Amino acid sequence: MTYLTGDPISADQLVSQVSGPSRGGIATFVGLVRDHQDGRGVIRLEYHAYPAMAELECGAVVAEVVSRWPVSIALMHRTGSLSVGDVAIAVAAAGDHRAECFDACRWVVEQVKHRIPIWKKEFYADGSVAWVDPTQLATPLAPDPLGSVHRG
Amino acid sequence: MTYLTGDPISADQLVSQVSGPSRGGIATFVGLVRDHQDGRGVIRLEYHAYPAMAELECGAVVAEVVSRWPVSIALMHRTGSLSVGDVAIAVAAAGDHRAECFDACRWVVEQVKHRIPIWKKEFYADGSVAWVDPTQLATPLAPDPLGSVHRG
Amino acid sequence: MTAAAPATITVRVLLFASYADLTGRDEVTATLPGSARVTDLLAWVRAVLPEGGKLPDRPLVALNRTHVRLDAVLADGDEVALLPPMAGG
Amino acid sequence: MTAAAPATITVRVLLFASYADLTGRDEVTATLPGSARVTDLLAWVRAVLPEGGKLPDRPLVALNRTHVRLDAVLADGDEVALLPPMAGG
Repeated sequence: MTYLTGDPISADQLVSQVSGPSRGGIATFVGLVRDHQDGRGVIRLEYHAYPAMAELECGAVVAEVVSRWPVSIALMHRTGSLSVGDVAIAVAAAGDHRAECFDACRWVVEQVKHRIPIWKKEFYADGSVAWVDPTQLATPLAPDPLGSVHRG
Repeated sequence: MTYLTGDPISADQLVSQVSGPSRGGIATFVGLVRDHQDGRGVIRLEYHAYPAMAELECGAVVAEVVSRWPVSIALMHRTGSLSVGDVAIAVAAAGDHRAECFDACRWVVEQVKHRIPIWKKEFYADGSVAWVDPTQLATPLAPDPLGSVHRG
Repeated sequence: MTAAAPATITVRVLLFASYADLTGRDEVTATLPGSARVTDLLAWVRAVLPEGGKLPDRPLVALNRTHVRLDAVLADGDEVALLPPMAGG
Repeated sequence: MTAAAPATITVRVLLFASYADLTGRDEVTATLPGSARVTDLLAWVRAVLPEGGKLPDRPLVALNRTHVRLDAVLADGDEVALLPPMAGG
């Protein structure tokens, strides 16, 4: 299974992956690139990943969620350069009942945010750039000091 | 605004209704016709509504949810005859943060289930038919006593 | 604001889903005393409609598309809906 | 199961995101004493890489794609990744 992609993510495709005649509901979450963050204009993002480990950890998250809830799960995370409005992450959870769909979908989104080795670089309208650090406020760097490097 | 439809529901269309460059996430729920209920095979469903009141109540639910959470909401409920796999209800909630998207989406789904004057008639594989009564176990009727009547 | 109640009122009664199946009717017109309440209408429905006596004693009722208590007073031209337990979604 | 530690080991060090920007490197090879632990590798990185001293004292570390404690013992051929705070989704 591949959970990371450099191509645009279709939420529909994830939904169709988990659909089936025995499923009563599908909860979906799509995370989008916003045009603002902490009051600053955002032009675009880059998601960098440690791909080999990120795939393993996504697989572990999916294995854990299906052991905790009776659901089918589809998960995709985008990497590379994204524009405002692009889908960064999509999760679909299909189950018999809505409660387990919502709970499982939300749990996967939370896990991905904190556990998968993926990093987000924000490019602001004022020309500055910062790596997002959820453990503290975003640290602004000088305007794009390294250009548009792609690593990992 | 129209919240009821006799035509197939596209979850994508609801998502596009609530999308926008300032939105960081969209939580969606799609309720589907399952092929089983309480251990019995289900062939199809009919949703009957009190349309004028159902539209008013859906509008009230949407007005209330946007007053409680900073979200945009799209809601559609199908009426008429549905087959297994068809979308019965779709809700999309777009917001800045995932928590409010999930909470608002789930709240709308719960409200619709308990508050909107819509009723569900299940047609079982064994030829029997029952109106779903969430306040008790489904009451089986004689095999399709009234044929495929459509009211209201 | 209230004038004297008329001698009789006519209300439109809507029945849905299992209530419609039970009575074989999805709509009926009732003529009632001028000061009738929802409870009076329910008694009429139970007495007049086939199998009406099998309707619940205290169903959900909407008056002109709004949920009301069973002691709500009716007026001429009202639309009264008898609502089985809802099952949307 | 354990043979005597070799005199030296070579490990592949991966740096990501802000750590890569800081040091200007996303990959480097380190040669360390045979019984080296992650903490020894971190000391090496801080001493050798440009701006390495600005890395956190106790970063998240993955050894062969699995999270480990900083006292984990390294082996020849290991892949050690220094992980900034994650920010997926």
